[in-house]
Amino acid sequence: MARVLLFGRLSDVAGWRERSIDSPFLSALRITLAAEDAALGEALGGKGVQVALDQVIVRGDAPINPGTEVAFLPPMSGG
Amino acid sequence: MARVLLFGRLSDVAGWRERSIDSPFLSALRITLAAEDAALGEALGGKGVQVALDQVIVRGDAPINPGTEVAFLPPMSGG
Amino acid sequence: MIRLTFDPFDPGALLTEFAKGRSETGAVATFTGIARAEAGATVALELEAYPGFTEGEIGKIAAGAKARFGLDDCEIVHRIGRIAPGEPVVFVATAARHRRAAFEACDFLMDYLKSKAPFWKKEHGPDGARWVEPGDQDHADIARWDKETSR
Amino acid sequence: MIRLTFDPFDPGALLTEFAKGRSETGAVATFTGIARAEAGATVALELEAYPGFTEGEIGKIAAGAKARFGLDDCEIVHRIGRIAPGEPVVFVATAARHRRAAFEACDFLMDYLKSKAPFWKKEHGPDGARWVEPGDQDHADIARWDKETSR
Repeated sequence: MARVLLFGRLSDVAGWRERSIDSPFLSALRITLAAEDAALGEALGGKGVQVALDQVIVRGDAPINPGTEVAFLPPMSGG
Repeated sequence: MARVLLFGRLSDVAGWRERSIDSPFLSALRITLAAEDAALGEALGGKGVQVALDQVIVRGDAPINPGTEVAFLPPMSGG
Repeated sequence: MIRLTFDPFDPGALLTEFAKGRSETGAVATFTGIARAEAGATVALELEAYPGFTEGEIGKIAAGAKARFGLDDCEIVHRIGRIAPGEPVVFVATAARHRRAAFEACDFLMDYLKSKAPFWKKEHGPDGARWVEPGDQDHADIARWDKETSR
Repeated sequence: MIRLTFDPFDPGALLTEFAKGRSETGAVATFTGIARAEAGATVALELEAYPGFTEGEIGKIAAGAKARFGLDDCEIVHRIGRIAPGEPVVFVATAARHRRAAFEACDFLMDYLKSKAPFWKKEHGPDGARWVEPGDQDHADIARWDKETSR
């Protein structure tokens, strides 16, 4: 199981901030989330949305080990 | 009588900071001070030394009314 | 030192501690950002951070600024959560031997914090809430530091 | 507010008061200048002011800075008399709606205070005392503000 975290407007779109989801790859996780909630699926693929695995930004697909923290980060606004 | 004030290195040269001296003009006051202490006379005419009468910078000669504060200001160093 | 806090803080108390016991630092610059009321248009500000990640990213920039400007030290404290108008949002302090370095590093860190730091900002107004993205002025401010190596 | 003081002061306490109750100010910048020990080369600093005249001249520059940078407020506190290494010498705080104005005004005021303000400075070292005049860096710093109207 991976810990999936949503930040900023993404959690407003989804209606949740944190869930445990089982998925072997980031690409598969995106498909699972979009199948369940089309609006969230679109928001996750939106301009400037980045993904961090265990707090490290990754680009493209990546395997997700059990216990990994997967964070979807919309464009950062600064403080 | 005018209150004569010396600042910075000028008071080190003269050995005093404040004195009451009777003089009708700034030019006459300079002559009086230089006659009494040649080193001070030279220092007062040195580069960048300004004079303020009642806290207003003046250039050239000026009359000195009784009770006027005459300040000799060497180049200001900033804080 | 980099710290995120849900609680209000007093920038003066932070400066008192930061400036203490520095017999070779000649210069301490600080910046305090305060939430503006915008004449009632903003009821509150809400800032979300990603705990751990946000401090880590700010820490990288702070380390870069220490090296780039030759700082003795720097400190960043940032409010998160819900912030009322008039409350401090961010405090940055820099210490250096000379004032130019202290000023420039403080200015640089604020430009980064205001435009690129990992926060997500929501403004609560009388007609509801909206998520904020960095403005054009923030982009222009941060771009200054790419063009010049020092001023 | 412009104040000269023979007594040590805490820049943090000044910032606490200055930042209070500002719901439309967004930005407070401060600078604290601290006497450096210079690894023992400076035993103490001695600053002489011309009471009344010094505050008046600083006040004129502060009023100019308020207008030029559109400040909400500014405050300047300056130590005079004998100052030990590690003790604050000068504190400048500026308040504005936006951070660029607050930073630039603080920087501008410090350049003026360090190079042209009516003080006379003596450095007491292990081998005696000497009067100090503004250095080349101070002249270069103050000259920046004649060339530009804003950065």
